[in-house]
Amino acid sequence: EVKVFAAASLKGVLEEVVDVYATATDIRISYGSSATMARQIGLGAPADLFISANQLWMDDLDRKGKLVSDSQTPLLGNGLVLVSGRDQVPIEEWASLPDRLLGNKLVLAQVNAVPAGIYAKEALQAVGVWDAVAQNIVQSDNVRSALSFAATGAVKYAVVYETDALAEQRVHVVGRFPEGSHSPIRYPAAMISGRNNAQAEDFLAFLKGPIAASVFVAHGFTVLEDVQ
Amino acid sequence: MSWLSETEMLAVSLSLKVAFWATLCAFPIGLLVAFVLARRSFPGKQLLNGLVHLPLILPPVVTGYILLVVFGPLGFAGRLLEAVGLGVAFRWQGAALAAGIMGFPLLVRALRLSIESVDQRLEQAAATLGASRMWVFLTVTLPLILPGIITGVLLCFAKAMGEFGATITFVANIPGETQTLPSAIYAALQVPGGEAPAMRLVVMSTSVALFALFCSEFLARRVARKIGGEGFNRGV
Amino acid sequence: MSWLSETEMLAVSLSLKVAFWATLCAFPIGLLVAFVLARRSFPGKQLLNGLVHLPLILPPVVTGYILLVVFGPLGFAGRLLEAVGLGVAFRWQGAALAAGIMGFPLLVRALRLSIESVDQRLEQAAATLGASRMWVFLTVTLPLILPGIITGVLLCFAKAMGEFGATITFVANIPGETQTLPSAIYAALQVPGGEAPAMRLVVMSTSVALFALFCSEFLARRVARKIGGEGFNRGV
Amino acid sequence: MVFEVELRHRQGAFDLDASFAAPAGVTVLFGRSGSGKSTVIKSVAGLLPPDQGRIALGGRVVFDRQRGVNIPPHKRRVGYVFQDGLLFPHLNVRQNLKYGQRFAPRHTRFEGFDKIVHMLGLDALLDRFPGQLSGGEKQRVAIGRALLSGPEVLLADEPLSALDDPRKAEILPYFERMRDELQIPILYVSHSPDEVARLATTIVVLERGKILRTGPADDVLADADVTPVGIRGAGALIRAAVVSHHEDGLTELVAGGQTLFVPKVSGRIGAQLRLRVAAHDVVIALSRPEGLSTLNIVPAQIQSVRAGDGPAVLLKLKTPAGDLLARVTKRSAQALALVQGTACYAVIKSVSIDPFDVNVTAEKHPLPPISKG
Amino acid sequence: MVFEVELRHRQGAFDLDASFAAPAGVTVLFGRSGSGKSTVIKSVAGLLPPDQGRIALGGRVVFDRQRGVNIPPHKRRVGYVFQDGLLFPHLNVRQNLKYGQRFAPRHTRFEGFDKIVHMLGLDALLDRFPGQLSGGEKQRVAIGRALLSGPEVLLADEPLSALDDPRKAEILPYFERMRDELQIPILYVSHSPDEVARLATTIVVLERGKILRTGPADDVLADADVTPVGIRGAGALIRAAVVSHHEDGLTELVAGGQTLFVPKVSGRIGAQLRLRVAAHDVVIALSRPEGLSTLNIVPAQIQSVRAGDGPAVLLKLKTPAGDLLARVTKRSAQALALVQGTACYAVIKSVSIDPFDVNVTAEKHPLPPISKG
Ligand SMILES: Nc1ncnc2c1ncn2[C@@H]1O[C@H](COP(=O)(O)OP(=O)(O)OP(=O)(O)O)[C@@H](O)[C@H]1O
Ligand SMILES: Nc1ncnc2c1ncn2[C@@H]1O[C@H](COP(=O)(O)OP(=O)(O)OP(=O)(O)O)[C@@H](O)[C@H]1O
Ligand code: MOO
Ligand SMILES: [Mg+2]
Ligand SMILES: [Mg+2]
Repeated sequence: EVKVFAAASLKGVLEEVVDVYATATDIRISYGSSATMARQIGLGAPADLFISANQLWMDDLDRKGKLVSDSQTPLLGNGLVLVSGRDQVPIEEWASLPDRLLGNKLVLAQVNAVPAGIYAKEALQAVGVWDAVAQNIVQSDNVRSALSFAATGAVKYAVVYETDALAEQRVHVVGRFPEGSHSPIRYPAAMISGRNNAQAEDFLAFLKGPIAASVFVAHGFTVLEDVQ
Repeated sequence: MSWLSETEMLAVSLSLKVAFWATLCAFPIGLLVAFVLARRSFPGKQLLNGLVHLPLILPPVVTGYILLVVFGPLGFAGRLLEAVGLGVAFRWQGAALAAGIMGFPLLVRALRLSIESVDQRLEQAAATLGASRMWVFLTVTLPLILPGIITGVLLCFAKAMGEFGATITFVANIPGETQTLPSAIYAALQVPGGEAPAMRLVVMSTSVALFALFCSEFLARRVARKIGGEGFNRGV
Repeated sequence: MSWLSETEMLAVSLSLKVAFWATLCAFPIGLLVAFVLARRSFPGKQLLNGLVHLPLILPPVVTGYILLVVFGPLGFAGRLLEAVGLGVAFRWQGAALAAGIMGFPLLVRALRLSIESVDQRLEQAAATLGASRMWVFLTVTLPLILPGIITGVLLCFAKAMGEFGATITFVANIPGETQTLPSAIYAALQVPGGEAPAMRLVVMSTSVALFALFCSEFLARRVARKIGGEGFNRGV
Repeated sequence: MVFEVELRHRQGAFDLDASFAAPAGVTVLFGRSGSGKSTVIKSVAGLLPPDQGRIALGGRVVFDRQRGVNIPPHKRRVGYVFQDGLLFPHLNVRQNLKYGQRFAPRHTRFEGFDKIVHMLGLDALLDRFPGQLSGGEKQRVAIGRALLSGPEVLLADEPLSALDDPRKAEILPYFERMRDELQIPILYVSHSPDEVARLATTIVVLERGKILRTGPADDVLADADVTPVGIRGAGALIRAAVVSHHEDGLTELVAGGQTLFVPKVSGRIGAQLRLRVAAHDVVIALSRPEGLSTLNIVPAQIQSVRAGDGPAVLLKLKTPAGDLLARVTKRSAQALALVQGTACYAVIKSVSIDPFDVNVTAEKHPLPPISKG
Repeated sequence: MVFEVELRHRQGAFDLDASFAAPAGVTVLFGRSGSGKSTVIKSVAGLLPPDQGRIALGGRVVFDRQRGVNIPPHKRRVGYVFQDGLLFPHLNVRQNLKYGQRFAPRHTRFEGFDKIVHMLGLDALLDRFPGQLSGGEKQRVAIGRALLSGPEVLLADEPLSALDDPRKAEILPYFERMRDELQIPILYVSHSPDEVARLATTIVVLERGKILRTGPADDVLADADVTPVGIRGAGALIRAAVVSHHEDGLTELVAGGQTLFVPKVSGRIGAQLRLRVAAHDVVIALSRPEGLSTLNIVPAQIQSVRAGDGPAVLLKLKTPAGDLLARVTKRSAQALALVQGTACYAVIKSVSIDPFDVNVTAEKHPLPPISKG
């Protein structure tokens, strides 16, 4: 049996990966916000493997000695896009975004807390429209609910991960933020110290392997083993 | 309170405003519903009863989602309200709506419990003295259920102060507009080492709620002293 | 129920188990606390009162965090319980603990409201007939507060069925172990387009809670019919 | 007829079937525990809509099942004194008393708050809450509360049963004055023969939900056949006028030319009185007795002799002062050969006439005044 | 002394300061509304710990402020009949009645459930809930409930005030039998002279929280100075034995060699009775009267003549049958020259003796039996 604590936004793809992981091992994945899970692991949660959506928390655990040394891998990468449920016209110039908004709202994940929000703020600043759109910004507790606002049409635009945009049929990608406009989006994975679960090591290896990679790519993730 | 940042101060005052209006608006409706549930029987009573309890039963996120679909900018009720200038979507009024709805079952339950324990013969006595239904309600029923009102309002207010899931799902989190204390606390907790600022906010929100609680206790005791004495027993 | 996946079925049965045990364990403690708050005065009463209300006042995530710190594998109480084989951390028992604590203020408030409305002279009548305090409590007080018990237990059970924030923060979201219905709903909602499976679960959890609600209403009405009649008024 | 009541109602195993009509004055519902008195009075108040029937108060139909009339209680303008007080626990005595005043139509509103408070001995209690009152005090407040709501009809369900005799004696006159001065019709439930004799204009006797007898108080009380108030309570009412108040504490009355002495009563000279002479307080003598400590000796003729189960016979006497009832043992009746037509003397001890049982029915200047309008 | 009560208690503006001791039998607390009767009885029951004082029941100290003794109510073994019933609303009549039975120590437990139910006329009500009972029915259940808890001491706070006369007459004997057969001491609050006269062994008269008079019932009732039951209630108790029951419904008694006839009473031949003769029912004659419908004529000598405010004087008479009180007008007293020492006749109408006021004090085989132990 392997207990995995994984960022909630990975639920869809990890389920498929587990499906193709054809061993007798019982993989149990607890999904939640990276912050919650990192805290739980810090306080002794029985997790074998942690896949975070947030580098900060992984580093935090590392500092506390909760990770098996050198087991941390930047498993996946992702892109950042502007989506809309109502507007299909691709954006040509980021500078035109304030005009496109025209009293409509733009939803981000919380910009001071959630990684997706932090990336979004960086990106909007980088493309030089942050100040112009700040009045129209709505923040949601996480990126999934930002997506949901756009998908239901409650908010016209949302900044979400590329993978989310791909999975949600009701939204269209209006614009794609340039690679360098925000810190790299990373999903690091690591073994938790003191567990010594060989099956977990095996599963992590599988995640890093080609079969899993094809699933990840199919969902829009970038596979990052080569980074190291 | 210089140890709270400006955004945090905003969150505190917003939370108070939201909880206050949520409770204030929920109260008369809750009273009516509680009265009807306690005293009348009519077809669809169980439906109404179920509806009232729904926010307690549903995960808050789901309640928020339903609110978004109904009262959101594209929702049926939302567009109607917007048209008459009472739009709530992404406004603090929306946060109050969400908070009020989440507190509603707690309010109604407490009121109903009190109404059911009122000796209806006292109301009849008032009627024979010439008091109309409304007047009986105001001068006899209402004072007699005061302990229930205090409990219900308190529960509703506390819930409104602490409500997070439905609020953020419905009106998101716009600092100064819809960022209530719990949203701020949530945000703070997302960052490693955010426990300290979060705890400051927790202490803040807890003090407010505990203050309300103690006030209500004090009030309730005064009421009880007045009504009570019930003959000989208090001292035993 | 073939339309629920195995994990989902697990979540349903786990939620029922958690809510059941949470309510069952909270009830006697809640009754004691409600009784003490309603009837006794002692130094520190307001402290106890505040403590009871804390889970209502605090954002659930904070409650969950506190539980994690205290009852977690590294927490003081957690290590103690673990030592005697009663560890709750990241077990369903922990989910029950979280759910019970979140429902506790609702339970206590309803019980207390009822206890306060009992005519203490009836208890005195029982005492003069030879009944000891305990017996008076069991045969007079308890039956008289039955409506409050029903309300309190119902609120507590419903809250326990719907509790999410504290539970996921305390015991995480491990399928088959700590993944309750609301956690499963949360997880389902994380997948884009996950609204449909989430709604199935919502319908499931709502039906269970509404069923409990209707049972309690039915029970309450039977009790009321028995006690009631209060002379002449029911027909008016 | 002020009260027109026709009721059929079933509750549990109890069947009520009561119809009666009663003029102004006090209509006493008399009957033992569980006979349905409270059920009738609640129906009149509108607190219990009966299964069948019709109720009119002073010609105003307040309930008619067939025509679907059912005036709500607060529009019936009935003052109700409940069997168990039912004070508002959250209001103090003053507030309880004033509760109904606001609804009293101006022209029927009592101005006499202070007087009623004083009369009921409530002065010192005004700031108390009901929880701090003794049983009797509570009931006095309940009476005051109903009086002050300025009702057109007063309903009283055993209002005095929690009171001691001196209080009863103090409060009873107020019911009489409601009846006589304010002309407020009263429907009064009682199982006390004293109260019945004292107050009743009309008596309605209930037994197990059926009406056993109804009629003017004089008739019902003087009817040797029906002794609704129990055999001990049998007695007749006679009418007399005040002649003078003597220094030794006696009041001289005249009834049909016969002088009667009774313990001092409050009526002015010339005032009309009603007094009740209990059957067991009348002694029969064949010749005018001498050397007896009894002041009232009235010539009489026996109209009827009625024997019951007990050791006594009830004699109906025709006297110049009015009809009287006398209760003597069968043994005495035989020994003295008392039969219909026997001429004899009715001997009535002055002190036997209960001040309760003397009732001023008409007097010009009542004191203290209760003003109406 | 069974009851030893010493109380000082202040509630609101009311000050209670009452000490009395009373032997077995019925101790009646008598006083008007608000005089503190309920406060005393609650203190004895343990429902209201008085500010100061000491209470012992049959030598058992249940409360002593100084020594810090305060036995809780359920260990005091007192049966309490409340002024307002206080039935358990969630239990039906049967369950209410049986509530206390379980706590009755086996040796004091009544076996007479059915009999008490029957006697109190509750057979048809056993499955009802208190909400479905009339006022009197409730009180009957409350009495039954207390009786069935097998108390060592019975406390009753105006238990009969909600009952009609026939019911009172039915239930009063049970209090007597509790007193006489079961030897259960009873502390009884009442403001009814009838009940006082009928039941009291000892009388404690309360006024505004102070004790006005306390002593054996015979003394207090025969004391022309204190007429605790109100002037109308003055009367003396005489002791007599049953001689025979006559066919015409009279019972022949003998008291101090004097024959007296009273309406049939239930005592067997030879049984000792106590009867109360009301002062206003005694007529004084200077010579033995003839041709009078009155059977009981007893030679008497006037011991004292006491005039009060009213029109009457109270005569204390010495007769072979025992001391009597007679109440006559001043006018008659003067006319007949009644002074201390005057020899005269006391004329007592048979039918004037209330069956209420005859009281079998000792009899071998009571029926229906209440078994104890
Ligand atoms: N809710 C009820 N359900 C069934 N029976 C009832 C109900 N209320 C009263 N009764 C019965 O109806 C009858 C009449 O009751 P009611 O209260 O009118 O009597 P009452 O004459 O006022 O007696 P009391 O002098 O004891 O007050 C009683 O026999 C009682 O048992
Ligand atoms: N809780 C209280 N606070 C203040 N005063 C009280 C309280 N309870 C009773 N009293 C007062 O104490 C006095 C005695 O009351 P108690 O009930 O003993 O009278 P009682 O003799 O039983 O009268 P009743 O015959 O009317 O029942 C009354 O004057 C009453 O007003
Ligand atoms: O129902 Mo919650 O978990 O208090 O937002
Ligand atoms: Mg009644
Ligand atoms: Mg009393």
